[in-house]
Amino acid sequence: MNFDPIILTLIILTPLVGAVLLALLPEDATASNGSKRHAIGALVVTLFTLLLTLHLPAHFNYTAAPHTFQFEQNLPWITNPAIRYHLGVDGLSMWLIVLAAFLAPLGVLASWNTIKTRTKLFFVLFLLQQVAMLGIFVALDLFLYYGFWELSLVPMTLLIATFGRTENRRRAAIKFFLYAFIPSAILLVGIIWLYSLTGTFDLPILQALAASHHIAAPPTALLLCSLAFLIAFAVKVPIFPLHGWLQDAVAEAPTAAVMVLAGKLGLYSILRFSFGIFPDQSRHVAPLLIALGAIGIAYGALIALIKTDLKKLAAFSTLSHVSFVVLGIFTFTILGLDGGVFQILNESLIGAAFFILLGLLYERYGTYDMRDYGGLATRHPWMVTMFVVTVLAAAGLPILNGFVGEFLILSGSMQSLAAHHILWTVIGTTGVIFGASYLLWMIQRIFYGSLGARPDEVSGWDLCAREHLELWPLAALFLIMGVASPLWMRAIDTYGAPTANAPTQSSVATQNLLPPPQTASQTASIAPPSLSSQLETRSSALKSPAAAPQEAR
Amino acid sequence: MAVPIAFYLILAAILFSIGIAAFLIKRNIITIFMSIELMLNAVNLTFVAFSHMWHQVSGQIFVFFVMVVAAAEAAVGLAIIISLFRVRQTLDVDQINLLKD
Amino acid sequence: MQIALFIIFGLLAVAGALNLLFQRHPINSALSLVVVMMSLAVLYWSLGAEFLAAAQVIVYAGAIMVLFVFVVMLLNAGEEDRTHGSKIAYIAGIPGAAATFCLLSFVFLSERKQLGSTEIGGYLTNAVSNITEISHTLFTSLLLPFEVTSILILVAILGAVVLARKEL
Amino acid sequence: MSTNLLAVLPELILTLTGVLVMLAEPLIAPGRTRKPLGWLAILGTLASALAAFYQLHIVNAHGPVTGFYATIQVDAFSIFFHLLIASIVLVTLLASLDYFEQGAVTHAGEYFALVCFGATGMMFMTCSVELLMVFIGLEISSISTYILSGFRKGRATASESAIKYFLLGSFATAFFLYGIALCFGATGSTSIAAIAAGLAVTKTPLLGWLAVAMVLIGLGFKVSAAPFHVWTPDVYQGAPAPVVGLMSTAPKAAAFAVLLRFLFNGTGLYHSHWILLIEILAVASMTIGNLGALLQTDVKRLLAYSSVAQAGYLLVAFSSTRNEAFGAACFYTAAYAAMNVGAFVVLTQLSGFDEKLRSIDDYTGLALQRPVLSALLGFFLLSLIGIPFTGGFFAKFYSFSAAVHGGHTWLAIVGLANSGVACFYYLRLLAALYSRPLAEQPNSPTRRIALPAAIALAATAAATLGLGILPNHVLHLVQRATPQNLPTASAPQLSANPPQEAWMDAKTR
Amino acid sequence: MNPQLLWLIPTLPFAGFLLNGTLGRKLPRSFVSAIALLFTAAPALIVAQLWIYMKSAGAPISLSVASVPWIAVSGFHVNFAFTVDRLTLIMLGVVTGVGFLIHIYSVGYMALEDGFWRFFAYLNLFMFFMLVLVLASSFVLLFVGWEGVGLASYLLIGFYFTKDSAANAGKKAFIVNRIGDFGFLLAMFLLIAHFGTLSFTSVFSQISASPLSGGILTTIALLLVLGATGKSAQIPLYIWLPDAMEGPTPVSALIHAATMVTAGIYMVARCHVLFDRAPIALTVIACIGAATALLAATIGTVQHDIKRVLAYSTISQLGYMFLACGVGAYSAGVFHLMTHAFFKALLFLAAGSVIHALSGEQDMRVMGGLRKRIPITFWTMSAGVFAISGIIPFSGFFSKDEILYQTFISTNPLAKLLWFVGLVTAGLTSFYMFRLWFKTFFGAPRFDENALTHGHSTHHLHNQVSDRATYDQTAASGHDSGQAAHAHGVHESPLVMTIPLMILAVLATIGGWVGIPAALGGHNEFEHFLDPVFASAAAPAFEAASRGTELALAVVSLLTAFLGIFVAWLFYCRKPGTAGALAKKYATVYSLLDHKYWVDEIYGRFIVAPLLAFSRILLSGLVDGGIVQGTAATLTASTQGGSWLVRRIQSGNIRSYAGWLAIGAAAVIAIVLFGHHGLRL
Repeated sequence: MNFDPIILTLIILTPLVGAVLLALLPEDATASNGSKRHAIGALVVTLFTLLLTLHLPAHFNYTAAPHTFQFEQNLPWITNPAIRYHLGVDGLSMWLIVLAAFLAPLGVLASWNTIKTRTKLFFVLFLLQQVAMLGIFVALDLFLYYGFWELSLVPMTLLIATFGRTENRRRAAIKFFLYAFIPSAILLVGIIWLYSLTGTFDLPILQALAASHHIAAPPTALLLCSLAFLIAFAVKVPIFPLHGWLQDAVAEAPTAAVMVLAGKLGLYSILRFSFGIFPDQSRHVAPLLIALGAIGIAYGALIALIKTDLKKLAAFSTLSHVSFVVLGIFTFTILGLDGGVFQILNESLIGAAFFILLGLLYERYGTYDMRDYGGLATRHPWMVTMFVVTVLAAAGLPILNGFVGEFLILSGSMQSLAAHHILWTVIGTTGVIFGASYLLWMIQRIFYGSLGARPDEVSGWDLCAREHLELWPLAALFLIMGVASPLWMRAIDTYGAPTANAPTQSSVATQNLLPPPQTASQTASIAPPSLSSQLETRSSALKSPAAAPQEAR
Repeated sequence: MAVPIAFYLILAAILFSIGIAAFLIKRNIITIFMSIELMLNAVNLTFVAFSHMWHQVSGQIFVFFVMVVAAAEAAVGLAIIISLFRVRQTLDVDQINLLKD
Repeated sequence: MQIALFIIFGLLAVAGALNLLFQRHPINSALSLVVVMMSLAVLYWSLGAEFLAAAQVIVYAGAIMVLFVFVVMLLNAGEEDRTHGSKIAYIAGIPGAAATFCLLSFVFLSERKQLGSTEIGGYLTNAVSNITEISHTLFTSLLLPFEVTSILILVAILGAVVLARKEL
Repeated sequence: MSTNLLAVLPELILTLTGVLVMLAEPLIAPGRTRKPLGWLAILGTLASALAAFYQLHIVNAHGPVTGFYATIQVDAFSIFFHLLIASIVLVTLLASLDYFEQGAVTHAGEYFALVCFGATGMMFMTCSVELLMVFIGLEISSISTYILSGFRKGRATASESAIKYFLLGSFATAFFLYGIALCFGATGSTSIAAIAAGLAVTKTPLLGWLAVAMVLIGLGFKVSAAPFHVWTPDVYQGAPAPVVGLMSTAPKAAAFAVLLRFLFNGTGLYHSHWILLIEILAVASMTIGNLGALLQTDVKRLLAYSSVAQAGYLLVAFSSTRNEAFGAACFYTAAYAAMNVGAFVVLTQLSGFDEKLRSIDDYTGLALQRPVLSALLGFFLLSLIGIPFTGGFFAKFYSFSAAVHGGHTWLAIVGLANSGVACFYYLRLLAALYSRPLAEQPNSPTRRIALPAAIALAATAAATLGLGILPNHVLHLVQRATPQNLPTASAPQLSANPPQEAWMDAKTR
Repeated sequence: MNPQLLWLIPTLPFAGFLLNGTLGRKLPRSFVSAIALLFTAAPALIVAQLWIYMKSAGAPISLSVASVPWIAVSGFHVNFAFTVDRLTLIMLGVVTGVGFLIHIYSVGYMALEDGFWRFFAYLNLFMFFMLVLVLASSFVLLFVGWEGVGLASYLLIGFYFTKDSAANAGKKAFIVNRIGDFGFLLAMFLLIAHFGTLSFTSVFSQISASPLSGGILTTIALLLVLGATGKSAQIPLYIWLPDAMEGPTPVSALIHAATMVTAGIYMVARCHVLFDRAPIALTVIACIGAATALLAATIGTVQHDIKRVLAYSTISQLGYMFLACGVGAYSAGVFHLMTHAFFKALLFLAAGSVIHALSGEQDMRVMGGLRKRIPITFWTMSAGVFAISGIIPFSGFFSKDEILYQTFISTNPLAKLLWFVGLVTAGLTSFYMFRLWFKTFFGAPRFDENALTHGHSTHHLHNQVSDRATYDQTAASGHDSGQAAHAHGVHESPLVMTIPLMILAVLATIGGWVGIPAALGGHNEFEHFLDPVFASAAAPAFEAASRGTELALAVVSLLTAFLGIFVAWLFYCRKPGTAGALAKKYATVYSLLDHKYWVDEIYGRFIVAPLLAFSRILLSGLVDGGIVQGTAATLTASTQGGSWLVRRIQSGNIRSYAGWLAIGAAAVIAIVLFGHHGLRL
């Protein structure tokens, strides 16, 4: 049986149905240490979702024409406005879907013991968050996408508000929500405006229209609209200096929630929608974003250097890492884009491992203050191993995954010299130094030296089987993705190569210095012919839905 | 000598404005209610004036309905006032401020 | 004659209104309002609305105002205190009222020409009498409002009973 | 063009129901339950809704009809509002069946009768094309709500709520009347179609402008648009919760219906005059409503301010072209009714007749004790925020897209920024529901939700969700509902050409 | 031999790492050491076979193996591809040979340590990365090894992680190296941007083919130099190496003397095509090398810790190699690299043996007279001391002399100055090495025999042992740094340690004979062996020089070395008080040297502290606290202010409400009358 057309629907529906079923499952009142039945249920659901998502890489067509989508499902939903139930996957989103589905069981495991009360509420919200996230990755209708986008805010806000760590949680939740909601309100205006202009929410059509400059609007208006999109996404990423919510939200959110808090949703949206619908405008603002990305890298790392609270450190470390992606994708080079997308995967995995480990520490010792720790390495040899592996991956050690991403991003950044100043690449690269500094310092303060104050009072245990189960897949992936990146890159490249600017060999001195690398012609030749033909079919398809609202007015 | 319609209208406007002012200034709820009646009367005068101007009787009928409505309102309003007085033992509007921010 | 009526009863109405405003005892205010209504009745008559003039006296002055006076008596309302519960009423309200008046007058004065003037008895010269026409309209084209008003009165009665009933 | 009882069938049925209930009330001995009367009222309302459906059937077949010498016009628009009002009343009745049992109100039957009468008034408002009829309908609905808001008589707050509503309401009614008078002065008629025709040829346009302003003031009060919203928080706070649910939606819906007809069908010619006013009212309502709610701790007041803001969002829709404005506004009213009534039904269930739960603190941790109700309240709050897949989202969406289409993008941006502020306070309540309780003992007695209330909740939740997932069905109805002026017998034929909607042509160009 | 087996060379140690890393904790020590040795010996054997294979091929060849894609995006590919040429071969020999010996030594030295398995796992990991570095066929693969050895170094320096100083030293090493890597990375990015590839052959052929030598090449070269200064502990990034002595002594021998720290030199030699086209960068290298050599040597003269003396000597010797590369004498640099690997590994291992004998004592002030007590160590170490001091015929003489000679005849304008610095350094080197020799092995014993019997010593060890004893239940022995629990008095090390010493002593003695210069009757085979690698059109020229000059220079340097020995003998054997007196007399100078020119403090005060302050005050405080959070706070506050205002309206008074209605009504009327046409946007 061919699952291809419905697989995406199944992927979204599975956690949704799971959430509903869990909601109907009564809390186990007899269990003393919190009921496990919801955790087990959530684990089963998430594992099944993961299984379903694996269908995608297994059947992905690597030779499909650029800018096309696979596993598409395109059904009419609402006629006015013309909203379609349009799902699809391409090289950009495929691994992100698998990633999201992969992190979910880990999140369930990470919450196994830490969520003691209201387990039902927690796992239901967790699964809803999962639905929203997967929905964002597969939605190809702007409106549908926006629905999932907004939907993703709610479970997260409730998770923070209900399961936050300190008394500050409500404030943090509201801050998170406002930061995310207000810009996405502007995003909605942008979407509506675009709709009023083109009469369609369909991303492929909009993409084709944009590529052929068929969106008839004054350039300034288009730029403003693109900024409305970009700002909404930038806050979610977050891009410096829009990261005001991150610190509090990371500090409060439970491990499973914080794992999916920052990064991939916003970055994916930038890649998919900002770049897709506003290719020219995105390139126009790229120098600014490159600068912000580079500053964000150094800024996050430098502040992480002085933080003693582990969660705050993690927050700024996250800022630094997502800034790498920002820097990469806005170079509009193949290297930068591919590396950026790859780095989204890395950042999520590394962040997940990092937050799981922090959660383990907190579970044992009840504090996130580094000054309370010290000398734990003798007590938790496995934990320190995992910590060091994670930190090394985060610091971009070669043969671990972080390196591949960062390396490509910075190379891409250097390649796109024409777009910006070399200074930004240099500043971005300093992140390599500062990143290693704060991470190693953190390791030292927690694990090395003599026993700290907390470990003296509380005795902890090394990783248990469940915790091993959480961390080993991640550690293994760090290594596999570090040495076998083409497995992932192959799909990503089908997105990155056509999206990038044709390599201009913009560099300062090389025009006369060298013959162009033999690959330049290869990449340049991918995009044009197929695009134009595609455009024709799109525009003919466009006639009917676009015409209706015009007449209605 | 013919009086311009505008004069009637202005007279109505004066009465209407005095009605507003009375609503604002009076403290006794019943008096305030009376000032509303004054405003309604001003409107009625306007209706009649226009009715005269347009040679249309419907304006006058409107006034008739306003009277009926005013009577109904008066019944209900005074009932409300009575029930309020029973609870609060005052008719001073400045003291009716339990509900506020 | 029209102008004389207008001036005399117009001034009387304004005076009554102002008296309502300045009297501190509700009974006095009520009586001032009766003066206003009576004056208006005359003005209605001068504008050719005899039926309304009569109704004004009977319904308004006779019924409604009596109800008012009755309630004033019932609740034994005395002179009102000069409490200072609201500054806004003076700061915003009175200028608002004044501005409303100015704007209304501005409109009426600027449209004075188009509005025309009264013709004494102009309306009365119509073939059908005022009352006939009113009743005709009332039972044909405005039948529904007339009928629906009964619901209104029903509601009012019901409401008055509900609210004024003692037991709860 | 004569008396056509069919045209007023829903109103007729409701009136009769009200009269029946009123008559039956004294027959039941004091102290006995009044639930049968409630059921009677519910049945009546249902019948009225069915009658509206029947009308829809006729209208579908034969097109819009007028009745009673063109004082009323039955078209998809009025039927839409009839159905809406009937549904609101139905839900309110269902929710308040048990409400008065708790409070030992002996004459609850009068409550049911008043609700029926009020609904009749509102229905008349929506189908009237004659301002006199509108006025009468408005008065019926107003007077019943004045009484209903003071229904818990023993309480100081109840009477205060009633008197405030009554005095200020009458004050605003005077303005509304003045507006009608000026309309009459400008055109010589009080029929909407005739006004439209008359304004085209009037020699005194200033009177027409003034009339628009005065009518807007009066209706602005009814829909509680800032700055005419001042009564809203106080009245909502003092009134019984189910009544608030009713009066924050049904009369508003009716008033918006009148506003739509009056502005677009009656004074469409003066679009350029009232559009700025509408924009200012919209912005003021959104901003003031949201700001007022921001630091509010009393839940009912919070929802009151929120309803002010919602009125603002709804007014945003008015800034567009006629068809879009009608569609968006109607949809908004429906969605708003579903979620707001739902929220108040939950409040009714949670806090009971005594309304012990007042401040947000009282709601803290309620999710543990009343999980279902909390979840529903959370859902309605999310809809009020405008989270996708809820009715509130599409309501805002249509409203703002209408503004964008009408060329008022800035209004949409202001609106959306406002809805950002708004989520702060909705979320505060939502977060409170789901945080740890402040005290150990339950703050809400755990009662089983009675069947009628459960039906009411299910209906509102389903409606909110349905409008969020499949808005099309309502939208279809709404889109056909844009009423046109039908030629009327009494309209003075002052001009050969009917009023051209010139402003609209200018827009579509 | 099948060249495809090349990939086995690095992967075998990696397998060893994985085995020991995952299972080692559960395995007995014999298994652990067996695994480690086996997986180190095997690559050594393969290298030997490879050597034979390439030798037998006659003509100079280079091998490369088919590759596995590592990074593949459109237009840019990096493969796991290895390549071998003669330079690689030498490095392979050194790394696997010396590495294997040190592994053997470690089995004895670390026998009683707790983290025995961990140590060998790390050591194998290091071997893996070092071999990747050497075998790499592209910059980025080289960088993999480059970073990887840094990681291994970090882990091994921090081996005694419960000791704060060790943890600190590890972190410092990694971060300072990262600063260097920063340069390396930027260089690579520039290479990609300009050449589109990072493969050595492709980049170098493009450079060779291009007629220009531009600023961009100089920039790339200088950035690479920054990388090299980090890894090879040169000014300004040498500061980590002395601290790295916190690690176990075999680690110092293998990583921080013989192999890893020479990676910078290897890299410069590997990229000579690039550097040849960037003469400015070469000059910078030469100057850095000379300056580092001198600076480190001066510091080395006053150190008391035996391992620190050796550390500074390492820095100094690495400076020599840099100098050699800087003047274009790559083969001389590599030659010294090789001999240095022999004798410095020997010196460290011997020093380890001394420390072992003294149960962990490292301070030379409490040594002395050990000559008789640990004869094997003494004799083998003597070979190393002579070699490093450049006494003929020990290996160091040939390589060092070659460097000095090449420098002297270089066409670099600074050549003579550089040569002179090198010469002075040579004198200083023989001085401080013989100072070490005399203080350790001659004179009267200054240690306390009783203290040693407890297995404890002075210094930090005491704290550390007691610390660990409190919570380390598995601690069979509370001993570190190689001192054994059975150490009752000073004793010679076991055979497993002395045999590697002896082998290395032989190598340190005769290792230089492969490069006897023509002036001394040799053929300088070493240089010829490497000629095919370093043949380059753009290589810096050398002045034509006669054999006489070469001979004379050799004599001069030899004399300098003897002068150093003489002074050392004078100070520490003849009149042991002289040094102390001099130190008192020139207290300022002594203090400067003793505090290593205050470089650490300067870095701390002027770079690290300002950076942290910048981060704390400006970034965290002002930008994050002030602007980012402040904007949100201001918005919130203004909204709340608005909320307060709106609620003020709601006074509860009906008259006020009516007031609002009235003014609102007036406003509405005014707007309708005067405000035509709504606002548009």
